[in-house]
Amino acid sequence: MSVALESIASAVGRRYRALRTSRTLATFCANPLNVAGLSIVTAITIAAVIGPLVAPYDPTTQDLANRLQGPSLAHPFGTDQLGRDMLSRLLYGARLSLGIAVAVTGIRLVLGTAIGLLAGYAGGWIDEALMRLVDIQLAFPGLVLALVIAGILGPSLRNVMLALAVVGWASYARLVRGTVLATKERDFVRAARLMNVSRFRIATRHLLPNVAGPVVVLATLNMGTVILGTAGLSFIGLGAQPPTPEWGTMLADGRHHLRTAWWIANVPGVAIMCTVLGFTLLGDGLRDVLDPNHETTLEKPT
Amino acid sequence: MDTAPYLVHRFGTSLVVLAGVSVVTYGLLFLTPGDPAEVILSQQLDRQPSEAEIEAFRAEHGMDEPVPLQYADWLTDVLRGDLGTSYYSDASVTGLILDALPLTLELAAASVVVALALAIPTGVLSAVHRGTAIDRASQLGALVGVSMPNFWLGYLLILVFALTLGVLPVAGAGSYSQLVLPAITLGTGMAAVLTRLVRSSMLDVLDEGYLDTARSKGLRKRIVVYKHALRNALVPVVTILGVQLGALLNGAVVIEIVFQRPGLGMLLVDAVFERNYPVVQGITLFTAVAFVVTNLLVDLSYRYLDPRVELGGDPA
Amino acid sequence: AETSQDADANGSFTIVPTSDPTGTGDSWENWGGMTPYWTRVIEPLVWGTGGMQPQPWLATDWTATDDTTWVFDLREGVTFHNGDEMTADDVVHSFEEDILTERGDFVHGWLHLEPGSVDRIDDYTVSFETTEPFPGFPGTIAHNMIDIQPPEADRRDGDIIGTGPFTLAEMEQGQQLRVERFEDYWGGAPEPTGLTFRAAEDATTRTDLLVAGEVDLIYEPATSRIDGLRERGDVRVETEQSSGSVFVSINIHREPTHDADLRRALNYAISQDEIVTTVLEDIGQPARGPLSSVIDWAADEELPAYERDRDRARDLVSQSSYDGEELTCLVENDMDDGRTLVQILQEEFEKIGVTLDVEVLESASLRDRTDRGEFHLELGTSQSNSPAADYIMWENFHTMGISNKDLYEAEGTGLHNLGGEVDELIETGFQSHDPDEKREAYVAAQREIMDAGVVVPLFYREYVVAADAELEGIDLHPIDKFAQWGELTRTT
Amino acid sequence: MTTTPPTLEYGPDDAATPDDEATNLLAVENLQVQFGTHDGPVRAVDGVSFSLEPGETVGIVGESGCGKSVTARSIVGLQEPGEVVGGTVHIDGVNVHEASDRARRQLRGDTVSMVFQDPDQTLNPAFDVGEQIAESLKVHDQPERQRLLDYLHAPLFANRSDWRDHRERAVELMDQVGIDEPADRVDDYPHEFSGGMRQRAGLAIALASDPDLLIADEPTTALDTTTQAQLLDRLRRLTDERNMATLLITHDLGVVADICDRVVVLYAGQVMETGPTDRVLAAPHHPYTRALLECRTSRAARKRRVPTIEGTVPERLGEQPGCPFAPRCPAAVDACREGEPPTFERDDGTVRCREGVVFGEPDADGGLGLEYGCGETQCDEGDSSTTSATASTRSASQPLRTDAGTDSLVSLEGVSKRYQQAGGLLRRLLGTDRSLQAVDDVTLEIAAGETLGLVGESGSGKSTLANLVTGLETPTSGAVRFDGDLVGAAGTRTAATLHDVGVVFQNPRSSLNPRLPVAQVIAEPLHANGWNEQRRRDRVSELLESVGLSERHAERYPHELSGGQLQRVAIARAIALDPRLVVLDEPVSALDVSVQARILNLLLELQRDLELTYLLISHDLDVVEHVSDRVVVLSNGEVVEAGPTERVLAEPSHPETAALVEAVPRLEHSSQ
Ligand SMILES: Nc1ncnc2c1ncn2[C@@H]1O[C@H](COP(=O)(O)OP(=O)(O)OP(=O)(O)O)[C@@H](O)[C@H]1O
Ligand SMILES: Nc1ncnc2c1ncn2[C@@H]1O[C@H](COP(=O)(O)OP(=O)(O)OP(=O)(O)O)[C@@H](O)[C@H]1O
Ligand SMILES: [Mg+2]
Ligand SMILES: [Mg+2]
Repeated sequence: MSVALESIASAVGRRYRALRTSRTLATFCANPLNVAGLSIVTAITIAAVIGPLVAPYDPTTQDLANRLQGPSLAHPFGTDQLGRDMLSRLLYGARLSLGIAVAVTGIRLVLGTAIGLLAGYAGGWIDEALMRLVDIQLAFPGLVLALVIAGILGPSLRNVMLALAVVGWASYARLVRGTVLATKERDFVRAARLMNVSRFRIATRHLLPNVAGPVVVLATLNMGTVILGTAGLSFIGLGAQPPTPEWGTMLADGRHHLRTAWWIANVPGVAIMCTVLGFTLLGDGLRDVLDPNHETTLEKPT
Repeated sequence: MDTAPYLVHRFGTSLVVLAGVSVVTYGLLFLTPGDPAEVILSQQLDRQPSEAEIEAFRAEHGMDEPVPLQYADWLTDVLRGDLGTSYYSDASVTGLILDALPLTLELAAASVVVALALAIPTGVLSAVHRGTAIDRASQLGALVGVSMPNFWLGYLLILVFALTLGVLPVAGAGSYSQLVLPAITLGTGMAAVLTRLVRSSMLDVLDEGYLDTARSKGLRKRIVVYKHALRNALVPVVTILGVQLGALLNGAVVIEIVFQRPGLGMLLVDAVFERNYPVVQGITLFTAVAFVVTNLLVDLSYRYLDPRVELGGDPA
Repeated sequence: AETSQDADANGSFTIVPTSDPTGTGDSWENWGGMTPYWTRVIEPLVWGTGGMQPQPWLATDWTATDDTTWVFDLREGVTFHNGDEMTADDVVHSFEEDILTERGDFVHGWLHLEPGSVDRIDDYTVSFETTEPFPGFPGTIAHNMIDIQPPEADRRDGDIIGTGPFTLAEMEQGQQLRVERFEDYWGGAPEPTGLTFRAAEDATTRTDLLVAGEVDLIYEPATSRIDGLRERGDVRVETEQSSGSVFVSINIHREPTHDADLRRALNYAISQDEIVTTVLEDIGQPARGPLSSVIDWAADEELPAYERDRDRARDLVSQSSYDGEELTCLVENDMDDGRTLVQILQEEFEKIGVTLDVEVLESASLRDRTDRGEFHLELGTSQSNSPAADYIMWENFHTMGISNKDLYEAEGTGLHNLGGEVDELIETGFQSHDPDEKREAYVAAQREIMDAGVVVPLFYREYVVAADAELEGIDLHPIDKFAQWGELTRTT
Repeated sequence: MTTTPPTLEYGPDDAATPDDEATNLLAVENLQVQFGTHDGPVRAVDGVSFSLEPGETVGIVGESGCGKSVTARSIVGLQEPGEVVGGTVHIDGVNVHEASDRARRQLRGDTVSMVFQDPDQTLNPAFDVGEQIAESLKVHDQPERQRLLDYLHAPLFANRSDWRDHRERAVELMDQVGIDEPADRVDDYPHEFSGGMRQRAGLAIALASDPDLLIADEPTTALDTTTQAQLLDRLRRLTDERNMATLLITHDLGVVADICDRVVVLYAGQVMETGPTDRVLAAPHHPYTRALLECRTSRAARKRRVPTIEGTVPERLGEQPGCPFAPRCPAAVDACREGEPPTFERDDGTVRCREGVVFGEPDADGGLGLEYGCGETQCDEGDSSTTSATASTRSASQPLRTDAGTDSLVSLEGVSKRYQQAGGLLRRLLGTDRSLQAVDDVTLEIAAGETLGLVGESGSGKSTLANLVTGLETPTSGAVRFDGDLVGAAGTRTAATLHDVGVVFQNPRSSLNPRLPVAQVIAEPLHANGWNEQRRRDRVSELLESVGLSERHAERYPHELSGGQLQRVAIARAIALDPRLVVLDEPVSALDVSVQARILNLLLELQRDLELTYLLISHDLDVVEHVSDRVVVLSNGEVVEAGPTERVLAEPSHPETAALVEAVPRLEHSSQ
């Protein structure tokens, strides 16, 4: 027990020291865009966590007498067509949008990584079969397939998440497999094989960590794509059901007021844009640090 | 490596993928909650069908056969170019797709032109001035493009160019002026991806030794950049263009709605909402096949672009 | 608006209706690449007056010779677009070959006609044998779909031959269609040389098209833009009360909405006035019942007024068997302002302690759900596209109406059907030739329906047409699709 | 930028008179180049001065990272991303860094050409070789008329006949640099060329402008010795024919000895010594030059400790007083560490060392009898000092190991390995299957305790053979036995048999998992064999000590270690389970001479202490000669010669061996 604790403590210490002493942080911070990305993502995450606590109003409470009010002290981002406070809706929406993005990305990542790892490591016909599966998934334009799936299952956030998750895992599988194949032939894996290291341990200890960098980068970039995908599906009418303050739905609803009450559409629009921008910048920054050889192939857009 | 066996291999795998695609497409029908026959029939009849009617319908459409057999029948028709008939009109799905296709193709082509015209100069400029304000600005610009939900961008463009400035039409299809805004909307999103790619691949290339060779010959900077560097940097860009076809189709769905262009995207959305399965299946299959074929062509064009590529290498 | 693109001196106009004039997709609206609505290319025998009464059109007169037989006299000297004269054969052909066969068998129930029941008596007289007494027959066939075409017309080829003031010139699927003036129109050649009908199903897009000067006239601009349009000097905004109304219909055979107290409570929760003056920007009239007050037997004044009274509503809720479960409310995704309205309902119901779960669905899944009766409330519009609005009562509230009969197994089943007395009243109203008797029966039925809170009426629709201020001669009709374009001109 | 140029007592500052510029084709004066990094500017070139006259061949030598390439690139104005912060470069009287873009292009097109280090990198993969040479010719002909569209061959804009003409001349040039059948190869793309041919194509591009000055940056390092010899020969002939001045950059003193008239020794961005090649190699004045010459394995007695220069080339960050070599210099005194060393101008060159003051003229034989080991106090790579320092004081004259045993540990019986060339089922069906005989019927034995050297040209099957011995590959036919037992595939073997073989790969960086700290890397085999935490920790400390690393290194990640240290980690891991055989696949070829020497010393020491048997692969005959008892020469997968090292290398009986031996450039040949 104490040994385990000790080893954890030493691992943490090592990581911390590595972070402090290595150039990683310096490299990351050298580009102001990376720092901007990190700041945006941090801000959004904070908003998602504490948003409901600090939101001035309930996001669904209507006030028809005060509908379509422009930004003011009482309503910094104005009110919508039902007199709801945009700021509060935005804050509640942050949790939702981020939650969807995390969940979808998480499913894609786990599924894709598992498949990619298996394909890359097992090789042979398993690899062949899994890669064809990947090709098949990639053959469908992501949003088109997601639209069909979500459309058939019926509009709801859960179905949107499901549809987006189903269409996005293959990029991970491909990336992981590619990295595994490249890593597998690296001398340190060959050395491990000669040292009687078990297959499982090779996979988890030597292959996975080397795959992690590119995967994290892809996942970070993916967060943005998922948010955009959700917005697109919401626009088509397959997103959140009212009165859920989901950003994409808010933006889609607000488009009718673009000329008369610009804030209803533009506030969630800017929020989506900043979030996607933040994640993309952060992803780029992480790529500089985690994946200096740019092993990450460009993700397929969804 | 010889081209012929590679081609055979590449075609072989493409066929496997297409077969898989067709299975998935056909399987979509079974995603629907409830019995497909009943759902279809109630759409057609506009009321709850009776058991007898459902039975009759099943028999008529071969739905009482085992699923693999149904699939085989469907596939046979598909291979003959017959994607079935719309549930709501007696129009053939193939005909509907072919009618809608030109508008979508037109949009896609125009968007690619917009995207390349924006992405190549910006990406090159950004890479050549790496780390400077120019670089940051164009990177940020590109990212803003890709970070905006494209329907929002579309409406903003309409607001500015059609309503405020009045220089371009609001919506519709047919004339070149009506193509401009949708192409810009769709093109900027893609341009953003391409700019980043051009930039990063230019950066990689700019570090290459052969550019020093070119410079040390006494070549002008312009020639070094636009002949020696860009040519190599474009290889990954072209690869991505194939993949971007998917992005174009994704974008087309939304943008056709925004700009009221009755292309494939709009057809698909309508069909999904109406549960017009033959049309949904037809379009899904068609886009997937188009995607596979395009990427096959892109792969083959590698050889021309990058003589190093040994066909058969995994272009993952 | 600025000068329209194709505004030539001769008077050609571009009009954007609410639905795609080329009728992509749905067979009901698609008639050879054109919808029969809006375009005035094809015409029915009967038309409707502004007061929703049948009006002679291609038929000049009609009489019921017995309970089930109708004899129609045809107008003489009506020329088809191909130059032939319209005779009884064309009417028989249109009904037998097109309307009763190709339009689908649901038409039989709607028109109360079976194939083989239309006969030529002489060149200008036709008889119809209805399956049961049907006094509403002339009003019912005053519908754009029940059109007369010669046998030569082949809609599959897009070869549409009608008798209307405009002939079809050009179609681009999903985009637009052009019609041209028909000089030999029986009612005299129309003013405009041509009309272009453009597709734009999104209200905001329609409004933008008008504001940008790309079109001359649009139906139903986006609600949020109407105020702005009114303020513009170059746009005229006209409103017209429509034959439609918007209400929430309640599934009265499902728990807990089977409880009338709960349904009444819902009625007491809503302020129709507030809805109309706020989110609807004063377009529409607060409703007391399910039928637009332009329909002559619609009971409005006679109905109980459920003024908003939250205390009373809460009392009723606690009296009822409702114990906090979520009620499902369905609404179709392309209903204008549907999402907004349903959220107001949600909020208002919340205030009386009733939770509403909203599902905005596409047409197909909505129908799927209603067919199965798997919902509590549905927000929707009921509108009559012909002067005979009887079927609104029948369809919605009679046990054998389309909405109810599939789910009807025994007393206490169905959807919105109170059954018993209400069924009888509807039947009486339906079969009555006497306007007073008919009105009395229908009013009684409506009162029962409202007493039992089967619906939560919201408002009687008004529709808005916005046009270039220079346009004159806009002739609107309670049935929006009945607008006439023959007198459209441009001043200056 | 804040750097003040060192005060020179004599020096090129005085030499930089206008009339000198007139006679000098190239005059580099006090050149300073810096790179901006996170830790501040790095002074990569720190006051370099030298000059070149027409027809002269000058070599620049120095350890890796000394600033050789940066100097060379700065001469042609390609110092980016570095920045020239001081000094001048004149070519033909033109100041390169102040000239306009146009003038600089003119210079590159006419006067100076450059051949770059890595042939894979030199040629643009997107254009055929002919195009690239022709382009160079075209620039030379019309340096001022460069239209993009013309160069892109845009239809209507390009001058076709002009191009045809240039291509014909390109073929001639290819012929001149020794590419066979140039007319057939002119349309080939670079990837269709072998490394040697690519390097020659690079030379053709450089020669196309008929330059007065050719700069060649390590033109041969990427080539095997035979190819290297051919290229050097060609270079020498061309320089003579064209009366071209050549600046040759290399870390290989043998190459310098081969073709250079004069040599410039660079260390940490500063010129340490210049002078005629013969004199500098025979009688080096500067301690650094002497150290460089000493640590060549060919100078040391077989199996004896090689003198080493401890420490590494310092990154020159900020102001550091004193001679940059002082921390590694055995002769350094306090003054060296504090003040700038003076530069002495001699008739035949310069020396930048205080030693001139102390010793005056060094002995002509260059041997000062000094020990270039690491002194306790001077060591830079301090942790490795303990063992190496004690080793070096202890050693030098006595052999490091006892004689080899005679019982065979590994035996290969008629072993062949055939590779199926890429392709799957489909290709096999199509009958386009091709296979490659990587190892062909090899029979050999490795006796316990001996070191078997495996040499051969690139691609001759050395690595494949090693993989067969370790079990990473299984033979297509024949049997590999270890201690009499058949060796199966790595996955199928028992832990016990896997223990007996340790492997050290060529590239230390790629053989260590970058995500694991050193201690865990070394503990990996122990873990795999179920050792517990405590035992593992003890063993790791023990191993670290035996390879000369300290506990401090245990927690570091591979990227925080130098190349030499990484290879020590790899060796520690290989011996973790007390193997009997260690397979060393090019264990030092990625390393600098001085580091190489240290690793070889370590290997010899370990062999003696642990009674190891080595299978050593190297393309460097000097290394093989130094450490192995017996040599096996492979050619196209076959053993063409085998025998005791001295005999095989001294009197090769097979032409292949002879060619290999012949091709090694040696100081001794020319200095004798
Ligand atoms: N792009 C760069 N960025 C930062 N520092 C650099 C860069 N290029 C070179 N340097 C620094 O300049 C110094 C000299 O490098 P240079 O390439 O000239 O060495 P070299 O003598 O040619 O070595 P090698 O034999 O390995 O080629 C190195 O210490 C390196 O740190
Ligand atoms: N996995 C493999 N598949 C196919 N061919 C291979 C494989 N590994 C090696 N070869 C081929 O076998 C031959 C011998 O390769 P090997 O790596 O043993 O050469 P080497 O002597 O070690 O060369 P070098 O000095 O360049 O390392 C080469 O022609 C190589 O292309
Ligand atoms: Mg170098
Ligand atoms: Mg090898």
